[in-house]
Amino acid sequence: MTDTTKPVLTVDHATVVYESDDGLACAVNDISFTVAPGQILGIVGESGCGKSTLAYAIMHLLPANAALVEGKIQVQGVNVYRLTEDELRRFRWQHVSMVFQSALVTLNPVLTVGHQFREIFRIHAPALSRGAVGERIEELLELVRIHPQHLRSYPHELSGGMRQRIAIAMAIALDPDLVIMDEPTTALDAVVQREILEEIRRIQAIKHFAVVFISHDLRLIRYISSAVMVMYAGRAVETGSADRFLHPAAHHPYTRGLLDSLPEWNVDRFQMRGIPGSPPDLAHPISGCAFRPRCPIARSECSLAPPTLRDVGAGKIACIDVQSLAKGNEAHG
Amino acid sequence: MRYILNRFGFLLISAWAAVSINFVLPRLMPGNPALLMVSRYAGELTPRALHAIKLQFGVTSAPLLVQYWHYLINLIHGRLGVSLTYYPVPVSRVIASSLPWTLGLAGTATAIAAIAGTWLGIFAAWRRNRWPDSILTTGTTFTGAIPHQWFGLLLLLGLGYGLHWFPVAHAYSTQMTPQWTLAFAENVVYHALLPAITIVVPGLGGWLLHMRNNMMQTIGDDYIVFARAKGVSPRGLMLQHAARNALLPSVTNFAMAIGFVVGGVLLVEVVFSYPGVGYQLFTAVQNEDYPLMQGLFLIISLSVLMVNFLVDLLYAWLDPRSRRVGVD
Amino acid sequence: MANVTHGASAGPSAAANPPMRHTQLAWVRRLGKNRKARVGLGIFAAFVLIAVLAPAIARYNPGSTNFPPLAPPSAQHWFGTTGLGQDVYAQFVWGTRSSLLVGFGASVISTVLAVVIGMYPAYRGGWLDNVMATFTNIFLVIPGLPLMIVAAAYVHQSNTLTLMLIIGLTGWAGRARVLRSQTLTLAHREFVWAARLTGASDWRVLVREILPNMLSLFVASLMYGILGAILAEAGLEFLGLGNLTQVSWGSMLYWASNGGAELNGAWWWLLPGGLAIALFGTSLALMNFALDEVTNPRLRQPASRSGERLARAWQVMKGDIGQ
Amino acid sequence: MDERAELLKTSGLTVRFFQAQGLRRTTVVPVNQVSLSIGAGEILGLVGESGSGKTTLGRTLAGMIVASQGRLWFNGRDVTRLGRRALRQYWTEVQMIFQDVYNALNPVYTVEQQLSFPISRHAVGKDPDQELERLLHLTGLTPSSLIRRRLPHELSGGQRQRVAIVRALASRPRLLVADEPVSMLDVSLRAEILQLLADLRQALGLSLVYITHDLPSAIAICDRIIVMYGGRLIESAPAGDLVKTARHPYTARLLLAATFDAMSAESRPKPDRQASGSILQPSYRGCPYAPRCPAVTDICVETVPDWIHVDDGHVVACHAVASGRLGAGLPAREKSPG
Repeated sequence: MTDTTKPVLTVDHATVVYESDDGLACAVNDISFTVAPGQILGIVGESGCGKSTLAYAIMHLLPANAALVEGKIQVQGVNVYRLTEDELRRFRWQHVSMVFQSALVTLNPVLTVGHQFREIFRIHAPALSRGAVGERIEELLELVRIHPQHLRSYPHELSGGMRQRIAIAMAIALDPDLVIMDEPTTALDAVVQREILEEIRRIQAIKHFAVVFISHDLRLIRYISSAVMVMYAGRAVETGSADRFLHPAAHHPYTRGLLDSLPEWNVDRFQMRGIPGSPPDLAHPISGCAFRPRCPIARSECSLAPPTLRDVGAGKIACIDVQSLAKGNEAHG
Repeated sequence: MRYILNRFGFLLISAWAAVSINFVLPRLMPGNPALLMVSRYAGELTPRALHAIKLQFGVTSAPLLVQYWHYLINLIHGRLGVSLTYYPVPVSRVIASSLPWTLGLAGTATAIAAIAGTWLGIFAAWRRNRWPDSILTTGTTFTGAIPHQWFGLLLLLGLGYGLHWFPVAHAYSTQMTPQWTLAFAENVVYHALLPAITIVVPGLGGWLLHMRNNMMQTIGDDYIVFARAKGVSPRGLMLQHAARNALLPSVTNFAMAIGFVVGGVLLVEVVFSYPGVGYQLFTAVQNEDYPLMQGLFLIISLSVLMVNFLVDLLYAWLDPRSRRVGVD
Repeated sequence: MANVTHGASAGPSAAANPPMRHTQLAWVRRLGKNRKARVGLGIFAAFVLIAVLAPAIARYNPGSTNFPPLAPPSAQHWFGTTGLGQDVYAQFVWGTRSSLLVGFGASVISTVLAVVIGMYPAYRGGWLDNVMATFTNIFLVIPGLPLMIVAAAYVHQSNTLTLMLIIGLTGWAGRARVLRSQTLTLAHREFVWAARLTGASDWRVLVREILPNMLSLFVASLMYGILGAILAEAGLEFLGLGNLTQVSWGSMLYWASNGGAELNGAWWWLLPGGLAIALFGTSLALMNFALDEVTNPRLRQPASRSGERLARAWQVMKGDIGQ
Repeated sequence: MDERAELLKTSGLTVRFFQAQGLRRTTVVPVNQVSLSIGAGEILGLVGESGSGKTTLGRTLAGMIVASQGRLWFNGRDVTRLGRRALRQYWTEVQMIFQDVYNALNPVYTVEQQLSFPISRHAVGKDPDQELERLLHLTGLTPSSLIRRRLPHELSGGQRQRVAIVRALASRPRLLVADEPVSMLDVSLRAEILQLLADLRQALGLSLVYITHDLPSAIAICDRIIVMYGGRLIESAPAGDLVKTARHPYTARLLLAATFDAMSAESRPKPDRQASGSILQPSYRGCPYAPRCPAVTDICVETVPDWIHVDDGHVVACHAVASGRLGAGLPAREKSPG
C-alpha cells in the first residue's frame, strides 16, 4: 500500500511570512527536509522560532495573515497547495492529521466528545453505518485507553491527559500516513506528559504512521524521535539522527546551548545552565546568522550572510565554522 | 438545581424591588402629585374610592410601614386599585384586556428581530470584510439608532396615509368583533404588520452586530482551526461549531436587549394607537391616572423579569460549562 | 507620588501622566486610521458644531409662529414650516443644542454611577460586590423606559435638569455590568496583584493600574450613554413627559405627531428630528464599532487569504535585508 | 542539617473554594491541612502537578487568599486574621513572582513607570533613581537606560520576569514566593532566571518559595523540597536526599518522569480514568494519591496517612512506607541523562 521508499512528507525550500502590527515577519525561512514512512522527525526550537508555523504550513492551515510565499510542500507526493479547498478538505486528516498543543482549546466546548469524534467519519466516510462508526471509535479509544463512556462527556469534564489521548485517537482515526504533533504534551504535567509520550510511541509502533513531533524541549525530542531538526529564527541550524543528540557529537552553538540548558545530573544535584541573551525578534531580523548576538564563537564574518546547512559526520550544521566545530568535538573526545 | 433556585431567588428579589419602587416613587416625589390628583377627582369619585386612592398613594396619616404592609397585601390579592380613566373599572381588568395584545405584538416582533438579526450576523461574519458584510454592518448601524416612534410615523405617512396600503390604527377593524375566526385573525395580522415592522427594523441591528462580533471572536478560537483540519466544511464550521458558541453571549445579552425592546414597543403602540399596555400607559400618563400607571408599570416589569428568568434557565441548559468559582 | 528626577525625557511630569505618551495606547492611533471612526467622528463633530453655533446659524427664532403654516422646504424656510407656522430649520438647530445637552449630561451622570457601582465593588470583592452586583442586575432587568415614564409622570413638567437626572439615574445598569465584568478580569491579573502587594492603596490600584487598561471600554460606555440618553429623551418627549416648552429633537417629533404631520403628508416636519437622532446615533455607533475593531484584533481578521499580497511584500523585504 | 531561624510557619492551613458548575454547586479543598515552615534565607521547593494546590498554597502564604482554617505565622506574628490595613503591610513583606510573564506587568507603563511607585515608596532615605539603577543591574537588566524606557511588549519574556523581580525586590521583602516563574519561558532562559533567584538569596538574605511542577529545576536550586498532591503535603526532604531516597510513590514517579529512565511496571501509576477533582472534595477521606497509586491498599482510601520520620529532615505521609511495604532508595537509577 504505502511505498516504503518514497517520503511521506517533502518540504522543499519552504518560506512562510506573516503580517502583524509590527510589520512583516518571516517565520519559516527556506526550510527543506523529508520524512520517510514510519519515521519520527523531531523539530526543536525556542518559542517564536517558527516551528509551529511550519506545522500549520504543512497542514495548509495557516491563518489568514500568513502565507507560504516560496517553496513547496508535498504530502505523499501531493502538493497540498495545489489542491482546491474541497480536495484539501478531503485530503487532510485522511493523509495528514494533527495533534495540537492543548486539547482543551481544540475541542469545541459545547459539543460532546462523541459528537466531535463521529464528525470525522461523517465527513470522510459517509458510507459507514452508525454502528460501524461506533465500533471503530471504540477500537480507537481502546488504543488510547479511554473508556467509551467518555464519548458522552464535554471536553471540560475530562482531565488534560484524557483530552490529549482523545485528540490522539482522533488524529489516527483515518489511519493517516503522517501525524503532525505540535507541542502535544507542553500543557501537561511532567508525569502525564511522560505517559502521553509513551502512549504515542506505543501506538506509533502499532500503526507505523510517520510523525513530525514539535517541541521546545530537547529532552522529549530525543526521547521520541529518530531524526531531529533544530530551528532558530525560522531557519534550520542543525539536522541529524537522534543519536547525535544523545551522545557526544559536533553541534551548532545554539544546539550546544540547548543541550546545556537541560537539567543535568551531577553528584547529587541537577544542574542547569542557559543561553545568555534573548530569543530573536522575527519582525526585526538582523543580517547574517541570527544566532550571532548570543553565540559564544561569533566572529565579524557571521554578519555577512546566513550560513547554510553543511555536512558534518552524520548530520548537517549551518554555521560558518563547521570545520572547527567538528574538530573541537574530536578534541573533546 | 441550585442554579434554578438561585435564579428563582433573584426573580423574587427583583420582583420585590419592582414592587417597592412602585410604592416608593409617588411618596418620594416633590409636591405630592397624588394629592393633586385626589383633589381633582374629589367630586367625581365615591368617598370610598377616594379613600382607597388616598391609601394607595400615601395621602394618609398612617405610618409608612403600615402603608407598605397594606400595599403588599392588596398586591397579593391582585387588587391594583381602580382606574380613573375608565372609572369604575379596576386596573387589573384594564391590564388583562391590553396585555395579550402587547405580548402578541412584542413577542412575535422580537422573535423575528432576534432570529433574523442573528442569522444575518452569522452571514456577515462568514462574508466578513467583503461587501455583504459592509452593507449589513453599516446599514444596521444606522437602523439601530432610529427612534421607534419616528420610524413608525414615517411608515404611517408613507404606507398608511400616503399609499393606503395598511391600516393606520388599532389592532383590528372597528366594525369587527373579536372572535375565533380566520377572517378576524387575518384582520389582526394585517393591523399588526406595520407596528411589527416598526419594532423589527430598528431592533435588527443590535442582534446582527452582536452576533457578528461574537462569531468573529469565536472564529479565531483554536477549536475552529481543529474542526477545519478535520475536514468540516465552511458551512459546518459556521453553523455547527462557531454559531453555537457565539450564540451564548447573545443569550446573556437578552437582559440588556429586552429593556430596549419594551421601550420600543411602548412607543410603537402609541404611534399606532395599538390597544396594548404601552398605549394604556400613555393614556394613563395623559389623564394623570396614577393607579393605572402604577399597575401597568408593575405588570410590565414583572413580565420582563419572568422572561429574563426563563432566558437564564435557557442559558444554563445551552452552556454545559457555565460555572462560577469563589472562596467559600 | 513618583519622584524620579533625572534625564530630560522622563521628568516628573511624564511620570505623572504616562499613558498617552506611549505606544501601548496604539489603539488611539489606529483609531485615527480607521474609516468608520473618521466618518463617525465627522458626523459627531458636525452636530456638536451645530449645537455650539446655534444662535449664529438658526436664522429664526424657533418658537416664532409668524410664518405660513405647513409650508414645504423653500429658500426662506430650508426645512419648511410646522403646522403652527414655526421654522423647522430653526427648531432643528436649537433642538440639536438641547438634545445634545441632555444626552451628554445624562450620560455623564449614568457613567459616573456605572463606574462607582460597577467598578469599585468589583475590585473590592466580598459582600459589597455581591450586594452591588445584585443591585445592578435588578436595575438591569427592570425595564428602563416604563420606569422613566412613571418617574417623569410624577415629576410633572420636567425641565432639562430633571430630564437629565431621570434618564441618568435609571440608565446606568447595563454599562455598570460591562464595566464590572471587565474590572473583575483585570482585578485578578498578575500586574494588579503585584501592585497591591507593593502596598499601593485601593484607589491607586483602581485608578492607576486598572482604569488605564479599560479606557476604551470607558469611552464606549460614555458613548452608549449618550445614545441611550438621546433615545430616552426622545421617547419621553414623544409621550409628552419632557420639557415641551423647549424645542428638542424629541419634542419636534411630539409636535409633528400631535399636529398630524403624518396625516397631512408634511414629511419635512417629521423628517429632521428623527433623522438627526438616527444620524447622531449612527456616528456614535460607528465610533464604537471602530473602537471595537482597533482594540480587538479578532474583529480585523479577513475572510480570505492574502497570499499573493504577502508574497509580493516578501520579495520587497528580501531585497531590503539583502538575503 | 542547618539551623535557620524560622521565618514563616503554618499549621493546619486549609483553603476551601466553592464551585458552581452547571446546576450543581460543589466545594473543593485545594489546600488541605498544610503545616510547614520556612527558615530565614532558605529556598523551599513546592512541587506538584496542576491541581495539586501548590499555586493556591503559594498565594495563601503571600496573603492573597485568606485561609478558611488554620494558622499562618510570619516572623512570629499571626497573620491569619489580619485586618485590611495590617494585611497590606504584610503584603509588602512577602512578594510574589508570577508564572504568566505576559500579564505580570501593566501593559500601559514603561519599565521605569512600573517601578517608580514601589521604589519611591520603599526606598526611604535613598535616591529612588539610584535605587532603581542598582536593582536593574542586580537583576541583569542592562543597558538600564534602554530598558527603563521600554514598554512590556517590547521586552522578551525573560526580561519581563526580571522586571517583575525588581518590582518585588523594591519593597524589600523577607520572603519571595515564585509561582512557576520560568515555566512560560524558553528552556534556554530558565536557568538564568532561576540562578538569579538563587543568587538573590545570597545577596539579600531572602527566603524563597519556589513553586513548580518541574522537579529537576527544584532540585537544582532548592535547599528543601516539599511534594504536594491533591491539596496535601506528602513528602518533605532536603533536595539532595529526595533524589537518592524518595519514599512516596508519587515522588518516585515524578523523578522517573523527569529523568526519562525506563519505567518499571510496579511504579507505573494507573492512568487518570476519571475527571480529576474528586480527591479535592471535602468528603474524600483517604490518601489523595490512592486512586492512582500502584501500591494502594484498603487503608489508603480510608484514612489520610500520618507523617513518618524516615531520615534527618525527611518525612513522608504514606501507608505503604509506614507498613514497610515500600523501602527506601526507590527507584533504581540506571543511567544519567545528558
